[in-house]
Amino acid sequence: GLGLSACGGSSTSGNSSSDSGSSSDKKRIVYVINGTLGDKSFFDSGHEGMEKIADQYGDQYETDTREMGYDTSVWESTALDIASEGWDIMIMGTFDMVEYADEIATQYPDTKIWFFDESWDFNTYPHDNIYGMLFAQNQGSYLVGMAAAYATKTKKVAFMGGMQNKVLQDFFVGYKQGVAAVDPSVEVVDDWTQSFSDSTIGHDHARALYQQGYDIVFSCCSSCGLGAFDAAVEMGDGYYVIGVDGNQGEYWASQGDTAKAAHTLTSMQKNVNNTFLDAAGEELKGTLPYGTVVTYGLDKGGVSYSVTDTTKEVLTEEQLAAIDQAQQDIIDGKIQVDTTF
Amino acid sequence: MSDFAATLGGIFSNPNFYFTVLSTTVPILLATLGCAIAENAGSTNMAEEGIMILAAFFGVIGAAYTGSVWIGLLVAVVVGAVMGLMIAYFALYLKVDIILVGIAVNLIGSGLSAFLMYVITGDRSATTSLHSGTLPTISIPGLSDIPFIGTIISNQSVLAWIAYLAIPVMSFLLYKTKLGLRIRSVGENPDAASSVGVSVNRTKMAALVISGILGGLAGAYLSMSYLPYFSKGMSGGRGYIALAATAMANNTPVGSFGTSLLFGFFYALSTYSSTLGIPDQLVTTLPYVATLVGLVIFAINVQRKERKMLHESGGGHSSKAQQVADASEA
Amino acid sequence: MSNKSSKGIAERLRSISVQTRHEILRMAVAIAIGLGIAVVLIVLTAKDPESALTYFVGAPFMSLSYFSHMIEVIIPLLMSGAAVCIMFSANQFNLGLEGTIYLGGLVAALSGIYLVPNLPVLGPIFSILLGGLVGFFIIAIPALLQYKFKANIVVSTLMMNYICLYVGLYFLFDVFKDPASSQHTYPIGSDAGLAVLIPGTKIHAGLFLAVAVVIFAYVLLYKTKLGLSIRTVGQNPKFAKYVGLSVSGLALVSQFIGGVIGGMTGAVQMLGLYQRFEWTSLTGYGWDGVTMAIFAHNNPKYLPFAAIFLAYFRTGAWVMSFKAGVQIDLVSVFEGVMVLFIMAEKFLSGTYRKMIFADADRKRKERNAAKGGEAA
Amino acid sequence: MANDDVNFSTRKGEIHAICGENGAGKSTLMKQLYGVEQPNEGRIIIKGQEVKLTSPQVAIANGIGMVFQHFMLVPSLSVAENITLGIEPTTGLKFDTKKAAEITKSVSDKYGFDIDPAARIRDLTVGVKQKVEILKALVRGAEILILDEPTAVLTPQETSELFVQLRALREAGHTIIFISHKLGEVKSLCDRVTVIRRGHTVGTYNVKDVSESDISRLMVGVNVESKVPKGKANPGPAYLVAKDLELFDLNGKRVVNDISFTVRSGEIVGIAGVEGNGQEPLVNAITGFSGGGSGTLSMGGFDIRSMSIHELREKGLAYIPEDRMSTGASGTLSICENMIADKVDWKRYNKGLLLNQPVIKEDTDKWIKDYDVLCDGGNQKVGMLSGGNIQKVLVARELTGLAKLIVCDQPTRGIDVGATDSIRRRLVNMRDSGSAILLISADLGEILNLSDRLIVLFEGEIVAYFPDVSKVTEEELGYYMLGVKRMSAGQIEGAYSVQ
Ligand SMILES: Nc1ncnc2c1ncn2[C@@H]1O[C@H](COP(=O)(O)OP(=O)(O)OP(=O)(O)O)[C@@H](O)[C@H]1O
Ligand SMILES: Nc1ncnc2c1ncn2[C@@H]1O[C@H](COP(=O)(O)OP(=O)(O)OP(=O)(O)O)[C@@H](O)[C@H]1O
Ligand SMILES: [Mg+2]
Ligand SMILES: [Mg+2]
Repeated sequence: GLGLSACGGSSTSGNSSSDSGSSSDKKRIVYVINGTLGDKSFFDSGHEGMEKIADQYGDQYETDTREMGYDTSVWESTALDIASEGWDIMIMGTFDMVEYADEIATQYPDTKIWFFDESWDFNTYPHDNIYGMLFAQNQGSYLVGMAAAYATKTKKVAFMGGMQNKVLQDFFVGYKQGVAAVDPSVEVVDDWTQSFSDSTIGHDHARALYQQGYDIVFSCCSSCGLGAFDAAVEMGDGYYVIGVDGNQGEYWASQGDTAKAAHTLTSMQKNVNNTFLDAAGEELKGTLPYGTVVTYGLDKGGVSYSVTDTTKEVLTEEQLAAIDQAQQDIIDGKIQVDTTF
Repeated sequence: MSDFAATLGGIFSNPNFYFTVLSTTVPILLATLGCAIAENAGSTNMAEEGIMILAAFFGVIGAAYTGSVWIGLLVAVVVGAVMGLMIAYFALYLKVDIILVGIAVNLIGSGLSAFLMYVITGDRSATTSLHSGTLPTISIPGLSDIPFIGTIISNQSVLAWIAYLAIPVMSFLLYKTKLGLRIRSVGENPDAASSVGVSVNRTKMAALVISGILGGLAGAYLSMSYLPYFSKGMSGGRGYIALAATAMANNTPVGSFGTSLLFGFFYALSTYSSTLGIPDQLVTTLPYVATLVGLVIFAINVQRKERKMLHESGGGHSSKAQQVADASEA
Repeated sequence: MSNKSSKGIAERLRSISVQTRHEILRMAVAIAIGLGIAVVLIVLTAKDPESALTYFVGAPFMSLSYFSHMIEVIIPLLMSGAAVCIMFSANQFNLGLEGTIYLGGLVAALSGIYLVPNLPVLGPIFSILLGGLVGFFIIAIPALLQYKFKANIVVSTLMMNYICLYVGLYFLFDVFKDPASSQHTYPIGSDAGLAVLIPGTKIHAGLFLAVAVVIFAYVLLYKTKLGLSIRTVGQNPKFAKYVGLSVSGLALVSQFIGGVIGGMTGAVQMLGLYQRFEWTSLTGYGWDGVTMAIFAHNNPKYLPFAAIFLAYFRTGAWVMSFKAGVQIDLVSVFEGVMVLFIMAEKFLSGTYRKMIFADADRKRKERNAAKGGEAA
Repeated sequence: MANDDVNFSTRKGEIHAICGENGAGKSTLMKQLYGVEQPNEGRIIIKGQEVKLTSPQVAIANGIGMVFQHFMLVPSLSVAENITLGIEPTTGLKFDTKKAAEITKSVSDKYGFDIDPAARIRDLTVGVKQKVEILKALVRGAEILILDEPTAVLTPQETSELFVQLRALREAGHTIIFISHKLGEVKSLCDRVTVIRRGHTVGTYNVKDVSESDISRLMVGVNVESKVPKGKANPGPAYLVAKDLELFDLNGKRVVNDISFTVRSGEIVGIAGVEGNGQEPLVNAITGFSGGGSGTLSMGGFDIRSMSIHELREKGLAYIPEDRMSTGASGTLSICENMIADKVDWKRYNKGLLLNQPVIKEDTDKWIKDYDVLCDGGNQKVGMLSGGNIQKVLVARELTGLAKLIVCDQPTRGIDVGATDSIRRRLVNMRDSGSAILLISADLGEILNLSDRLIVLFEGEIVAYFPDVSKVTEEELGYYMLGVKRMSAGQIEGAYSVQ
């Protein structure tokens, strides 16, 4: 296994304390991305959160965002190196980073880590400087699944994921359950593109789904999934994409791309930005519950489904009301949504 | 099993499927024609991948900043031509092995396009913030109304028509024109060509520039037709596929059409078959396996033909193919 | 003997052939051009060009962890470089290393999870050998297709890479995934990984193997009859057949060896740097091997220089990317440009001619001077 | 430097020979005249005007045409396409096939060449290809025609036909520069001769005023005896046995038809014949390059066709191939590596798992000395050597192996007189020390000089057999080679001599 000497750690952590001492009383917080920005998805959303923190608590926080790229072999070194700069808080996430966060938490007990998008296992990695943030994408997916079931004319809807990782399967099980809740006769197919980056592949898979009669595609594969919007526009009336992570309908509208906005039924929003902002607020109050995992579901606004003009056009008010009712039922625990976590 | 067969039957009786086959074939066809013409001049152009990605990127930038996709198309073509020139310069004048030039250009292409995308647009994965637009699609009134066929060929991009038109054009160029004659003679026996004052380098350069232009068109198709934006790594290995398709097509334009269509067919099938119940990862290998199998079948055929040729050429100068054949028969 | 050693440096420099001196000059200018382009791009695009440049050019000497990162990077470069050198020496443009590395890594991980999780030293060695075996089987497919049917090796290996990736993804997701994980296998056993050599760094025992592989490749190619035969085949297959060598057989052997080293490269990388197998795309080390072989002119002797060089600037670009926010994609532009210029036979050929004339001139003068001296 | 201070001039309407040893720089000089290579200094003057021949185009524009030592034709294209390549007639965008054929036809008619413009080059015989080459130059208006060893690949008949045409061209006012190693041809065809030695001109002479031996003396500086002395053979048992041998090409066409002969240890058996009459498939079969066929083919009692080249060589096969540059040597490997390429398995050259480099070096150095290879040392790349020296390296390698059976295919083609002489002497020595030697050569003088017994091949069959070569004349041989005469089966039977 891997072991790290105390000497490397101690000398750098010595540095860090002097660093943080000199730079006034602001808390230094860094968002470490194991990938790059520009995914129009949760990395970007997190970055937005950092900007919100800087906006709202600019006098109390000093923020930075670091991208580690997609070469997995450098993530550990990079994360440790960033940790050695002596941050008060590091935000990082996904299953890939669990073991590295564990190392950092051990080596730099003064640094706090907010760990998102994976359920931190405090039994295996007991750290009191870690705060776990989990998004209940299954809950949000349940709601957009309902929307899909209402909107489909063909009684066939699709889920398009990149690869079958745990988070995406969590999306899928929620989505499937949501569809079935409205109409069990609606067929749900899952399609895995094997890519998170190539938009042409997303485009081709989505188009194939549409052409086979699946008129709603829940596109969950980062940049690859962008292609689905183009496919829907190409196909014309009656074909819709359900966006993910951000409010993609709104995004297209803001870009002036009305065609794509008009083909975006709704989006399963994963509000990483707000979650970061909330956590930053609680941190200041000293109420952030380190040592626990908090699930940001529909109740905390961690996930939500978006309602745009298109949504209102396609779905009736009763249907929207039914979705809202389901949302309340999930929050109240009356509906249990399947999960892979 | 019958379920599987029914699904498959459903796919094959769907005219939209063939529409997809034709449209996914386009960039591969263009790149394959590009590889083929270079190969005819005796230069293996492994750089279509890099040319395509750079042309796709600069085309979008050109289109976005001038507001005209047509100018974008022109930029893509010019970028392709310039890359062709650059490859020619390094391979012919500075004497770099042309396969290595290809590898280098592909490295530069993928790196530079991603790098500049961020620098110029601030986007990291796709230039969705630019409004570069798409080239128009064409529907020929009479044809579009034919039931099955109409669906397949109507609404194909203007570039798709150009690509399919490029097949006879390239055939004409190679077999009926002065330049074509020179290209083939330079590819087959450069010494012979140069001994009668045909500049080998200039002829190869012309072939490589044409090859680059075709790669540029392929790139333009990706970012200004297939999708309305540039996305990182969107060439997706099509340049390598093109190389395979060329090898299988024996470097003829018509053959290139057949082999790129083969890939397009299996690729389209792989995007369709989420409903087939085969693991998606394995389905994704379909086009590559098909290409590999096609390559082997082609190679077996060539082997057979070569045997014949070997006899025909008798005791004269042995061609390169023959030497190789001799050598590996040990 | 003593005479020789007492020669001055200038003298010794002059005794290097003009060809070698020109080669060195060309290499230096190629590097300068590559660096020049990189520097221009950095200066034009970085928010803080000064610190970006400092990281790019000096990172490996700025901290132990950066230095050790450089060593980490060197390991796969050396191994895949050696594999490609051997295959290219037989003139086999086999580009299938990517696939062997990917599946070699997967199988080594599986071995570390299920077969030898708790066997120190021998366990990792076994896993690496198993990775090599997998590399062998993968390369054997295109190699045999070429052997039997003359299927174009460049093309078939490119296709094989994709096939390996997706087959690997199938096993990762549908067969061996740890359900509790995201897209990973179970972790390898506590003794299944490669030991860290220098505490506080990630430099692992794979370094020894990498160096051994390079030495092996050099000795094989230049000191054994198999190597001579492989190179003979690579230089002129017709001649090789004529002197009784089995041309296609040796082409096969060279690719088999390359494939085995490729598989081992993946295994070493996996067991040295990862706890679980989690690669969802090809690693790029196979293409790196090609770049390395190009820089080393297919002679493993030069691999260490090439590896240090590449690793040095990759480390710089890596640090620059997360410290100064300059896109790491820059590095492939830099490398591509250098491949072009380093391989450019005719690059600076004018200077070469001048150097030859100057050399002849100098020799003549020396001769005249010697004559004059004798006369006096 | 290939050429250093060469001076020569030609007159209009003459055939001017250039003679010199291999590597003397003849081809290089001609390439400079044709603009393929540029001289570092010096002047080229045509019709009193200094010209800079920077490329073939410029040379062509100045009325120079060249037929290269190796044909410069594109096999898959037609005659007309080859001839008009570079000056293609077009209509609009199209290459005008009809016009190209017309151009070809008119020029070939004008000079009395009979050629089908539509034929594919790859279907033509060597002689016709040669004509296409000359036509190519004439179509471009060549007044000065350079022919680099044009007769090397021609049959005697084709050669004399060529000479008729060359003389006609001379009458028409063309100047012809003719390069040849065959001094008889120079004597019979040329008006003047320029001799080059090691990149210098020795002088220009009227052919009438010099004898063949004069020229050869001028070329090498010493007078070389043209015949190698050799005693009577003392043959042992048959080492190479071919009985009822039939060979087919890949399409099943019979190319060697039921031949039987032997080569015994300690003798040289010559095979005469016009190129393309079965020598190549025969050599390929004996040396293991191609299998198949029927009948017996054995070496030292082992069936050749069941053995790989490697095994054949282990059993004592040595082979001097016709094509030294691409088959016989590897230009990018060093002399050492070329020398031991067939001997890498020898214990002597291996120490444990590694090659024994000091021993390899030592042996190579010795062979370089023995065979008089002009080089910078064993580590020099073979490609840097001149053609003759490459041949010496090759011969050294082959003759220092076991060499129980030596198959020599054109062992001295294109080699200078000195090297030729030394190679022939070595072959005789090898014979005397017990090797069985099969000699295939287009050089009848060589065949008659070296062979102890002689076979003539015509259309894949043995048409003549001479148990005693000393009584055979070139003339007589010619009749059999051309199929004019043929011996009876009984006479030919002697070729298969087991004792
Ligand atoms: N590129 C080169 N640069 C420098 N010297 C060369 C080059 N090529 C050949 N030489 C040298 O020039 C000399 C003449 O070689 P060349 O091949 O002309 O011999 P040749 O006259 O054809 O002899 P041969 O009859 O043996 O073929 C050789 O000694 C060779 O080493
Ligand atoms: N620029 C150069 N500098 C030095 N050597 C050269 C140069 N160009 C050619 N040579 C070498 O000089 C030699 C001249 O050979 P050339 O072909 O002219 O000989 P040749 O007299 O025609 O012999 P052959 O009778 O074998 O055809 C060649 O071997 C070539 O390698
Ligand atoms: Mg020569
Ligand atoms: Mg010559």
